[in-house]
Amino acid sequence: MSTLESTAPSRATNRNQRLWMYATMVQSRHFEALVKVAYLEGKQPLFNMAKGPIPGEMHLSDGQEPCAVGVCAHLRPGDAVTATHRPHHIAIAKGVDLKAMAAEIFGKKAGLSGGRGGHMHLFDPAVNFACSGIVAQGLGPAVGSALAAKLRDASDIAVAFLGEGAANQGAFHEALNLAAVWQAPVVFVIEDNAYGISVAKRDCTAVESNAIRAAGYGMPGVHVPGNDADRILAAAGEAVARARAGGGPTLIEIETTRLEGHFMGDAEGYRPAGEVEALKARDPIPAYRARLLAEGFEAEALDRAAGAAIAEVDAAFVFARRADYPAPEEVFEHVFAGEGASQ
Amino acid sequence: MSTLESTAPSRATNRNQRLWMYATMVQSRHFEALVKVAYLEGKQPLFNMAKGPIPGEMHLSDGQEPCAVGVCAHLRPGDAVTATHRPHHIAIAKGVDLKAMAAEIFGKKAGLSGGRGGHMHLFDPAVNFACSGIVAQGLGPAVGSALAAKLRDASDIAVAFLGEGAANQGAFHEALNLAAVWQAPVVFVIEDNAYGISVAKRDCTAVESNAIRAAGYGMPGVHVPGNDADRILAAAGEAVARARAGGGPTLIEIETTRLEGHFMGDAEGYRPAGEVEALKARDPIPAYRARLLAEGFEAEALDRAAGAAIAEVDAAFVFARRADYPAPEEVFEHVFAGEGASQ
Amino acid sequence: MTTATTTTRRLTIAKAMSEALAQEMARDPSVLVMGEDIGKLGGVFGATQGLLDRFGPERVRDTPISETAFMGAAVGLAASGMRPVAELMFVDFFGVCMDAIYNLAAKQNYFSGGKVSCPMVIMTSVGGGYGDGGQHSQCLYATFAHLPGLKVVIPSNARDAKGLMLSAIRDDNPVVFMFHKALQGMGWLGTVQRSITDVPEADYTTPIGVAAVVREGTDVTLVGLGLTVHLALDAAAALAKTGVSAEVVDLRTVSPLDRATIRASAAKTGRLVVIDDDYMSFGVSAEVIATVCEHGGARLRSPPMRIAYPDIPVPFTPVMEHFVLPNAEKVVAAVQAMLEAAP
Amino acid sequence: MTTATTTTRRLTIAKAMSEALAQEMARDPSVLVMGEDIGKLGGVFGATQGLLDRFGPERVRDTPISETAFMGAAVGLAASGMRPVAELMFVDFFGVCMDAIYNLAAKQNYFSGGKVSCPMVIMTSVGGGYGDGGQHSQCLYATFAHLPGLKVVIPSNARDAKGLMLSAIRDDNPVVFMFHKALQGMGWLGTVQRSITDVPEADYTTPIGVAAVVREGTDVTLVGLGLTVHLALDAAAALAKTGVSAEVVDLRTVSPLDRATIRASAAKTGRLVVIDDDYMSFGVSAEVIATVCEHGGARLRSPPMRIAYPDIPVPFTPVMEHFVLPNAEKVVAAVQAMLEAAP
Ligand SMILES: Cc1ncc(C[n+]2csc(CCOP(=O)(O)OP(=O)(O)O)c2C)c(N)n1
Ligand SMILES: Cc1ncc(C[n+]2csc(CCOP(=O)(O)OP(=O)(O)O)c2C)c(N)n1
Ligand SMILES: [Mg+2]
Ligand SMILES: [Mg+2]
Repeated sequence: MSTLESTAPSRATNRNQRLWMYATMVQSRHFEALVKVAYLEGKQPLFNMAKGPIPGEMHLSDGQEPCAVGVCAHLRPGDAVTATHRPHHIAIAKGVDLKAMAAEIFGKKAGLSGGRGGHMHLFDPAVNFACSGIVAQGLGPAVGSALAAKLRDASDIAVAFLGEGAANQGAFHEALNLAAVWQAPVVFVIEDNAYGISVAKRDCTAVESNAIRAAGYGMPGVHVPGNDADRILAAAGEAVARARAGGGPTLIEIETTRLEGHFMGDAEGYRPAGEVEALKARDPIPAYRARLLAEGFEAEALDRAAGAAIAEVDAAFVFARRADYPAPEEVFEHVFAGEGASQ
Repeated sequence: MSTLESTAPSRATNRNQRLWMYATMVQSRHFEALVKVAYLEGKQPLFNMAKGPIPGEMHLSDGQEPCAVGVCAHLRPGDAVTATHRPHHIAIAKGVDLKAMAAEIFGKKAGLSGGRGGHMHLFDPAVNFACSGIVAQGLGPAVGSALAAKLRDASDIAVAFLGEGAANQGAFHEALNLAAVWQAPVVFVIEDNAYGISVAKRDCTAVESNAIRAAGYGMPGVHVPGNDADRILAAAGEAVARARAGGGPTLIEIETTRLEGHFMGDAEGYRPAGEVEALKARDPIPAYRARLLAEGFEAEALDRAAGAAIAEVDAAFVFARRADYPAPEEVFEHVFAGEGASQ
Repeated sequence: MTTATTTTRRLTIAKAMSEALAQEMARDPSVLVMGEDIGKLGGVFGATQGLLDRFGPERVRDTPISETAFMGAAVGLAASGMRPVAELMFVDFFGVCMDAIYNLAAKQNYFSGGKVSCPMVIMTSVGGGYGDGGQHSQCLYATFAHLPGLKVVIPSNARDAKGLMLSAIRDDNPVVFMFHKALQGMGWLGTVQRSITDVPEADYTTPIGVAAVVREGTDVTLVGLGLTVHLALDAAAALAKTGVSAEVVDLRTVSPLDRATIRASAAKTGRLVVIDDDYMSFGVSAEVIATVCEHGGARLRSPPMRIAYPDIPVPFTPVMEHFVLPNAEKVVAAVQAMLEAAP
Repeated sequence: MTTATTTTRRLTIAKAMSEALAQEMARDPSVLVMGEDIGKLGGVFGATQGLLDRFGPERVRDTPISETAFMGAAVGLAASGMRPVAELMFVDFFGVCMDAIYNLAAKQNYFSGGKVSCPMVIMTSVGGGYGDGGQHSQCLYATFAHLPGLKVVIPSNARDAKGLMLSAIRDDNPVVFMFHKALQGMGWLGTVQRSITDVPEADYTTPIGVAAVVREGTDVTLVGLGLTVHLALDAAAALAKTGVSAEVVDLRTVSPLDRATIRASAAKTGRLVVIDDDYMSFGVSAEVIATVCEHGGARLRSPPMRIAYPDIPVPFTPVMEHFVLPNAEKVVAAVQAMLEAAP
């Protein structure tokens, strides 16, 4: 099968879906904004990553929201999603509980896993969401979840998100081949933000678009330019429908933009001068808003939806900040399922 | 770049080269015949793999000789070759010392590594030959050897052999991409014998020909049908010349045949009835002999070359059988380079 | 532990494993088996014999040579309510897929705060002694036992093999089931006859995490696992002839380690010899010795000893390999030296 | 060991590493560096700062996220006369490329009977304590030390870091150079100030395989490595105030382990506490204890103790993580308990 350039209509038909996409992008961006604020608190001296209410690495998703909403617009709670070290936008679009997610990022007892996981390890079985900090290692589990759905004759599917840098990892190749051999209902979604940490895609990937690699697995490969939620919606819609209908896996590569550093604290010296400014000028959220307005959406409707989304985030952060830390001894719980604490 | 069907002339021009190819195929087959005899000695009771003069697994290459000679005909001692768990034919075509190789397989002190390696771990730095028992793990080292040649501005290249089953391993993907990004002078040669142990290619590989996967790395992919030494010679010639000229890597997939079991002792219950017989009827060595005769080679010349090649093998086995075992204490030598024995 | 009905059937470990798998697949539709050559071939080491015929290709899946993908898929299946059993053909291959095992499977329950368990079994062959060379003869018990979140079992006989396999499948956590090639009962590998035992046809479990005193004694404790239990039993029989009474502990599980049984036996006999065919340093023997010697352990009359495979790759040639493998004579000599030094 | 000229320059471990690399690259054209983000970015942990500018992209190679391929390539480069230094960004990622490390690099010299050595360095960051979660905070010393054919070093300070790096590059064998994030001297990670030391500008080596007594004492031996050396030193200082004289041993190398120094110190003080931030079981602490307690070791006055990270995944939230990490207070308490039980 050959690579397809996404030729989706730029004008989607479902009004509610697009309103949801807009509001969810705003929600995700606002979530990251509050993470940023909290993360920077107390990082003393000298930006010490160990300090403050949110320690450790922090990978923000600003600019990549269209990928999350365009794909997740098609998903149901029963569909599994595996995300990466940069998971917030996807988690939010998949419907992960915002309060528990925020609390997890703050390391609180009320967090998704009681503070054991942190921002790279968000698990919410209520909506079948998981993520992993090892590049490309979410792909195998997605194929497994997809097979499980197929074996129980459900129409559930799985979606694995990955970065364009992850497409050079062996797990990518193995998982795509396995998915194709099993005809598993899974969609592989590459968020191509042009960098893996500091290394530009063109310096480490032998082809311009990873979509072409789909041919090596006999599956459709779709390239979606423009970081455009509507085009992503359309491309993902086809892939999801194919998977649900038993038509097997699809590979989608989306051109998107990383508006922040790889992680917080990244000096970004590897970026050409002016790149970030240029990317910010093409920020997909205001652009989407402008398009919706141009198509006749009322500003008030947009603001109302966005406002509600933002309020949810605010409430989640209030909840997370006020929540209690776990007792230290709880560290020994859940090492093994169905057993007490380990020591 | 698109996949190329090898359109090589079936009639190569270099007489000596083809005589060498014929004789070397005969030599390889005779080597395996003597391995078989020795391997079966003393495998008592009940085919106990631990017993006899050659213990352990034994992977024979009968039927795959055209791949080895067609590729190695273009290689010089300075070119590196990494082979697999099924390495004899390639080692022989690359010019590995026959006596030391046979002695290694018998576990003798005069073996390539004094009996430490065995049949899956043949190293002969004189001709830059190495192999590994882990599927697809020879590819990374081949890329490294190729880069080393490039860095020292030599026209040496590297060739990595692998099975069609190995093309589903992550290392394959990573190594091809890395070779392409580095424009390393390396040729990847897949010997497609249709099986990885008992699993048929069609049951585990999402595409019919792995040559198509080359497009995912922006490198030429060539499919060579027919298990035909001359066509392989031509396809490999182009790839080797490209690599030597700085044109980067190539992927070649050769349709070949495994005339024996995966390893000795394999009951081959997974093969369709009659398959082995049909394959043996298309044995590439008599076919090649017939072609050469038809093209005017004299039977006597062929027999002379083959006879000499066989005599070399016979001498190597006499040497290997007569050679001494190492002293047990030598087991502690060579764990680390430049140091005495470890304990 | 369910008490089993008596029977006089004698099975090999291979047959005991496949019987356990078949019984559990019949009982629990969520169990499925996958790996390389586990279908048509019935497993290179016979652990899945008859399963494909009985349960069909949906539940008995021959995979591509893609350990990363299928181990990852097992994690996704386990997260989705299935109970996959995945075979890693040789433990030596762990290096191509360890991330999925130790960073995904082993940590899923913890990262999710107990919300997403990972009930899966990884069965894998270990051990050398039959001349298969350094990439097919390793044990690596400690490699797995060192990493939290995994349970690791290794049966020394068929009865335990069936009971441990049923426990492993029913456990809600990832269990690494290591079976030793020298005990597997495949004719072509040679088999320690004592590993072939009576095996109840009924359903029964052998508890994970519980060692067994397989021979009682008063003068010295010999601790072994898998194959080395048999070396210890042979040594104990030889020592008995010289009036020395050796107690033999079969660890059965290395993680979690049954420290109480080890300490109790060491306290009783006052002497400790550990026998391990894995690499010595940072291995099982050190952990057992530390368990006994450390604060809270047991008092010994003599310094403990370890007889383990040395810190060198496994050589191919039998004269070297058997020189360094542990055996009963080395155990007897160690015990005698210990008794002479401090009677 | 070359004796170094005195200097008062104080460097971080990161700077000491990059200085060693730069000096050796200038001296030896066969040295090259590769890994993810080691070029333009200078290494996520600063170990390759300035190298790209000085030595250019041929010798300082940013790689794709393809650890299997580039570790394998390093093996091929090493076999071809180069001395590659490859960075595995976090040791936690070993699972995606361990085969190339432990089955290729570690065994090449042995499998080739000493004919093909493997001079390469794998440098990798270890350790937690800064809230980076369970896939970015592990130590895994024992995972590497257990496998033969690798040397494994871990410096506790900048002076040793430079000397060990120069030794590692010049060693004809694969050396795993583990640097602890809490000692690296990157402002954003927080750094134990004692790790920042004077570092001679001159060329000097610190021998691999030799531990250092970094504080002399008479009552108890505290054994540490990397970060835990500083915990031991802090504990020793606190104990000194209570009249207890603690000797501190910095292992510096875990493979090969300097058993003589460990035993000599333990024999001298008669008491042993091992401090390790890797998982406890089957770890460094057990090996050190076994080394002292086993036959041929040393006599102790009290049972030894180990203070190690428990056998659980590393939690994200600091209240849990710091509860389980070793620290100086735990060491002091252990020593006091030991002295109380047997003064
Ligand atoms: C196997 C592995 N190698 C390296 C890393 C370190 N790492 C974390 S994120 C990252 C870059 C990933 O790039 P990409 O896949 O493009 O995702 P992005 O960060 O751009 O979202 C790297 C190298 C890792 N986590 N896992
Ligand atoms: C990583 C890894 N997985 C599995 C194996 C076991 N194994 C050895 S050879 C083989 C089949 C290889 O098939 P292919 O690559 O087609 O080579 P062929 O044997 O046909 O020459 C397998 C699965 C291995 N050696 N390494
Ligand atoms: Mg990216
Ligand atoms: Mg094959």
